[in-house]
Amino acid sequence: MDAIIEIAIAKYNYWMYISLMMIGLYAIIAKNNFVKKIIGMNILQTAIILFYISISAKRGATIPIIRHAEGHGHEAVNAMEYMNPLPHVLMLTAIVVAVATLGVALALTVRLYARFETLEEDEINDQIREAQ
Amino acid sequence: MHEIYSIRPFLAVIASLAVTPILLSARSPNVREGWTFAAGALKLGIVVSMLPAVLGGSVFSFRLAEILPGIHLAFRVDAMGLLFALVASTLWIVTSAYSIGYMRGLNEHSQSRYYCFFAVALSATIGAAFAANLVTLYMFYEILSFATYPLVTHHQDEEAKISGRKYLFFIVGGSVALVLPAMIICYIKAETLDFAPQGFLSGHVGPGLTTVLLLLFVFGMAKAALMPMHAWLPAAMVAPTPVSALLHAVAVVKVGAFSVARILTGVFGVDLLAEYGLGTLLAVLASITMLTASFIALSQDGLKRRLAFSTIAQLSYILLGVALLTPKGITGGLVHIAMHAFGKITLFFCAGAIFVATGIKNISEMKGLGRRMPITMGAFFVASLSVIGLPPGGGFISKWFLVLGALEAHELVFLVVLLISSFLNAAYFLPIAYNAFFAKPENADMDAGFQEAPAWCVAPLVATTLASLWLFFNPWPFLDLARLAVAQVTGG
Amino acid sequence: MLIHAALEFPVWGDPNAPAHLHVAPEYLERAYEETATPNVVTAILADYRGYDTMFETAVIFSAGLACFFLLRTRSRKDPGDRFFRHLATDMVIRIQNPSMKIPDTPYLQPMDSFWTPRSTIVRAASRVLAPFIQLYALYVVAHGHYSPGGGFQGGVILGASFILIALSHDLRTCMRQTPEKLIGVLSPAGVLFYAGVGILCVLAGGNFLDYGALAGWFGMAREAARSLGILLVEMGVAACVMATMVIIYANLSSAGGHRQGL
Amino acid sequence: MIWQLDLAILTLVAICAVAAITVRDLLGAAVLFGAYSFMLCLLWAIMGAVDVAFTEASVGAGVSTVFFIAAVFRTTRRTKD
Amino acid sequence: MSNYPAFLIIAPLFAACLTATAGWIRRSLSFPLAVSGLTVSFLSSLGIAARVLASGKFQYSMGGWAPPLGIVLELDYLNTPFLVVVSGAALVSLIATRQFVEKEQEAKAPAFYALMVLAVTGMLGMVATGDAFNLYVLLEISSITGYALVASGDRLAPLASLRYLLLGTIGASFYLLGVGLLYMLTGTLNMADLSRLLPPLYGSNAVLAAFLLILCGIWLKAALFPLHAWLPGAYSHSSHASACLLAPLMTKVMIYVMLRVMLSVFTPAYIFDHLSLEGFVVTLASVAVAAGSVMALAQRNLRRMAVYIVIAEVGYMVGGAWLGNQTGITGAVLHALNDVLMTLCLFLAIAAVAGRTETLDFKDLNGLFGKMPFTMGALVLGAMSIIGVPPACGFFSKWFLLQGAIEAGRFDFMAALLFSSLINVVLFFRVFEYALYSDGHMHKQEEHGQTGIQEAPLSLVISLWVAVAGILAVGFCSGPIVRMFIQPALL
Repeated sequence: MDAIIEIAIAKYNYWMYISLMMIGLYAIIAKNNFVKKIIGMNILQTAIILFYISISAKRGATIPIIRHAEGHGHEAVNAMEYMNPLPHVLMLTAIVVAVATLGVALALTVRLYARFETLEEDEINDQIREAQ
Repeated sequence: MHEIYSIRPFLAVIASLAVTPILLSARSPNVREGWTFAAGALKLGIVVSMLPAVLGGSVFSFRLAEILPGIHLAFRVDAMGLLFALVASTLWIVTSAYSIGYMRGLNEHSQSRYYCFFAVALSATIGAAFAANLVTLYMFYEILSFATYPLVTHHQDEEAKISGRKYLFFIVGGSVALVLPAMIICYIKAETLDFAPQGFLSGHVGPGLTTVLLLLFVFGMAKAALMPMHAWLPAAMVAPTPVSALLHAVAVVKVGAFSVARILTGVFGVDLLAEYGLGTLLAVLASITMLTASFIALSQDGLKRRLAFSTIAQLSYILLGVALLTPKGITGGLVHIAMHAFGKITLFFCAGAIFVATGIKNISEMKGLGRRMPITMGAFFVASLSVIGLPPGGGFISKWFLVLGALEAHELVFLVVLLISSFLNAAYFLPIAYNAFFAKPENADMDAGFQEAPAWCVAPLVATTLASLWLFFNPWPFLDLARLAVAQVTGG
Repeated sequence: MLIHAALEFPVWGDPNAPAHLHVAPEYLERAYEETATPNVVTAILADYRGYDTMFETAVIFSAGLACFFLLRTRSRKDPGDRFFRHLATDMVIRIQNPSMKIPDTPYLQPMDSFWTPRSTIVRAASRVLAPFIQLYALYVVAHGHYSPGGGFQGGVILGASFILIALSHDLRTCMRQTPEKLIGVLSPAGVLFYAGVGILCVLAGGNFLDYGALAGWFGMAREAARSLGILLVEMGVAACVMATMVIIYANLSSAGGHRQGL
Repeated sequence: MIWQLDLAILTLVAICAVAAITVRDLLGAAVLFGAYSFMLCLLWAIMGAVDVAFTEASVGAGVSTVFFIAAVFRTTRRTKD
Repeated sequence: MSNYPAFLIIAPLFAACLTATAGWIRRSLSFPLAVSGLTVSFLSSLGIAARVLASGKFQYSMGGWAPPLGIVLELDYLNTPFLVVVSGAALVSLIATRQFVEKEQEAKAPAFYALMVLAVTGMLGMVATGDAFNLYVLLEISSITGYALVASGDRLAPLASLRYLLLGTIGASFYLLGVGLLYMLTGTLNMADLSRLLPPLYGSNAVLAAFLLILCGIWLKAALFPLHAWLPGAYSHSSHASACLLAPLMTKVMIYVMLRVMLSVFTPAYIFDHLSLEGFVVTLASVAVAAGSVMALAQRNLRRMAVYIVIAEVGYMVGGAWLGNQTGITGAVLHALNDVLMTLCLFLAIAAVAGRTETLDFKDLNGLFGKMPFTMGALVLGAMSIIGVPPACGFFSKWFLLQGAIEAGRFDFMAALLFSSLINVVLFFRVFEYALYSDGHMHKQEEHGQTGIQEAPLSLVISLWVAVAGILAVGFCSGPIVRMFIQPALL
């Protein structure tokens, strides 16, 4: 039991990203409204960001900005003192990609609304079926 | 065996293909047909130019491109291939002349397309004849299938549509579903697909697999029209008669029979087949087809349909000859390719000439026709003799060798089958000629006097008739080629 | 499945997890020496993985382009009435005839159809704030070497300042400050600038995006040249991101018409 | 890094996420999504990813939310779920 | 010049930006700019191919940073043929579809060109890159532009595009998560480095999860059968120009990515020895092939039919790659290359037909052989390749797939392939029948084909025949391609 609790606590970030991911996937698949789906999509993406940031965390480390700036440049930098910067970099990119996707998705939603006057998937399907 | 590396086989294949753009874009029919003849003459010239060397025992070969690792798109001209190519390219010229008469006589539509696909089909035929390996053979076989489709459906009516579907179903279905896997299995087992004179499979496969492969090949090559894969042939008779004549008496079906012969000898090898006793199996299949088709032919009233079933039966002669696995039998089978071609094409020419001149398609309406069209019906009679296998028709030579082959193999059953079948042939051909000349016409306007088909139609059929007769007296070079081929495949 | 896999993850925050042991320390230890940039994230972003970042900018650019492409309409068919405010009398004029030509006078100000009275305080405040936000954004861009920030953040903030104006005033005001043509050119220009810096490096004899190669031209140390290169590409990024944010906002909020925003 | 704070914010994040996809008003959903992004931004900051936090604040909580609101204004607030 | 690997990707990026800029300044410049960008890219891909042939594989380090730190372009035997084919096909389809773009998009044509070129940039980048995360970024570029391109079609296109976007984002997210797992376990993102560091971890569930996530993501993007839901709508409602660009390239590039992940990140040793998924995947692929074919059979519209053929073809490649032997993978690689050309030819022909007839329902195709002989001729040759008739290239890849299936003893896959070939015969000859038979015996007047011909625009017809020439050329050179590129790549 203790072991389980320990695992649960030691890795709660990972549990959290999995649950966020599931929330996002659920929203994309099960929600009927396209804006909701898009929100779900964003939640999915941020869940992955959470995962990456969790990777980069290091106990007892600080933010990855080298402290002793000018003058001490040749002093060896102890990597253990700093967080892992690479996932941060990757996630900057991922956030930007997410906002780009969001922009396109919302643009499509606006187009969709102009055409169907609704954002509910089932209503749109009905309209298509009626048109045929 | 002396091998000559030369581009000539490739040129022979490409000759008719190269003129297709000209055919398509030609402004006037005369230019178009002129080019057709030019290509035909060129092709025949190239083929004939290889004849002396091949008769001297040499082999021409040419490699075009490596299409699969270790497998080239390659041509190899040996006696067997040259025999077939010679038949096909000779008859193309004749058929072209006939086509002019037929197509103009009936004022058919889309003639450019017709000549164009005809040329493509011929290229594919020669390609199949000269193929050096299974993949090349398969490639030309498939090209031939698809090039013939527009010819079969030339009339573009409902009947042509249905026939076209049937044609595709059997031909393409057979080659894709049966031949392709068989080919790949061969490749996996033997790691080569180049035809060897005595086969390349021996030592790589057991009896069970050999049987399976054999069946896949002979049924998959549906152009050989072995029952039950024959159904496309009568259906394909909706095509214009020159198409039926050249393609369904010579090019297409003979490609089927030739391919099977080539596979039996070049892939399996005579010895392997004999070892597992598979020749008999094939011979039985061929015999069944032969007899059944002959009986069906008896009951057909449409002249072209009767000819079609006759073709099915005759193709099985070729297969039977090869399946006997004796030198005489194989010789007979191969010579039959040529002999039957000359005979059957004449018969088709006659059928077309009758149709052009009078519009008659059915045998029952042909009574007394001999008085109106004596040349045509005379030619019909002589060609029937050849196909039945009676002297002075060229067909006698090949049947003679088949009978000898059956005796040589001590298979009296097949001898009997051959004789019955010949009798049936006589039974369904001779009455036509008899009725044409001696029966009273049912209505008076049959006696309208001399009314032959156009000269463009008659001249070719006379030519092929004479060729048929001439081949009886002098079967050179076909017999020599066949003997040479047999010597190569049996290692004798 | 994911949970199952998670059981084998290294414990969270473990400094000895493999992720921290392979490449990351090298970045941390070498970044400052090689690029003279204390903010390792910026150094990696714009230099070590600059190729990534260039495409990230291209993603933003393509998103802007996509929004423009999807939504922008130039069709003159108006939904109907147009509203104008007569500035002298503060009266609202509604014009129903769409074909009627409106004289371009300074007295008539076009208005949105779902016009709501706006708070003067908000308008004034955002008017005043906007330049400061923009200044701050430029600082963020330029100071990305030393503190959190860089091209993206700066660009977004810069874009946000224009969006703020669009929100507090209206879209037309915003579009007057940033004409569509300008931002339309600026957005690809940012990417071009980035890629151009890369090509300069090629011309200077290095690999693509190898800022160190520029050292010879500018007569400075390699690290300094790298630092400069980072700054240059961050500027490209900022320009692209700023323009794209405005494009996306303008098209989204007006459904492509650019007539009236929120 | 204080793990209690971390855990608390994570819980808030999850709550915001669930709320954003369940609330029956798209404008509300958009605003809740903004809140969600802001919580994440805090979370990143706590976890030491300052650059990411900065970006998330400006992009996620700022611009994304504005985009959402703009889109919802241009379309409809109505939703069935 | 040792920098042409960079120009391969930078040239189209540059060109896209310039095209978009030109849209605001001088519209007439935008198309030449786009074409020149892709031309430079195509030429550099040829340069790369020459260099790979001459001296083997090489790397190009972006920013001059050595692999684990920086991003490298890996140019080896596997991806050079893809680079050549992808850039060539993109160039052809860009030139071919100009008329459509100018007509349909009017003022927004420059933006459309820019999007097309950007999409190609993304694809080329994905093929060339040697970095797992970089691949994600490039994937997103081609996806985002792809969504926009897809949305530019008929009235249902935005809906199809939005569905594509949602599913595509799930796919990309899965891929990203998988890469994250790999990073967590190894600490690197470089593919070569990953394959070096992974073997000790092969037993781990996390590696398995990473593999499966990446694979699912790729399959979603590649539209493997149960995950194909986005594809039919996206490619049948989009404008012809975008269908001609995306349909040939997108799924094939994703297949390449799958092969890359299978061969270069994980190893065949891991996939086939440690996991025993191949049975399941090949069965899935067989089902995909059969289902794609059957669904294509149910369509009454040329374009929708072609779309389902694409789905079946994806099954071919996935199945081949998972047969677990050299031959199968060779077949998959070759088929991916061939399929680019075949699908390009097919969709260009469809676009050409649609440009004249407006509708693509079978019943409206009557008499097309008479009306547009060159287009239909090209369609016939493309169809021959898809059916698998030698010497068109489709035959040879099918050959390897079948051979691989037999060697692996997967007769279900073999049966599916043969079944699909036969269905393809039915599919295409049904079309040809409609096109051959005209209602009112028009052909009587069209004797010798002078009157009534209304062929597609010249640029389109020429491009179409360039694609056909490609099909035949690749067919004739299958042997050297396999020997010089694919076999060394699999060693």
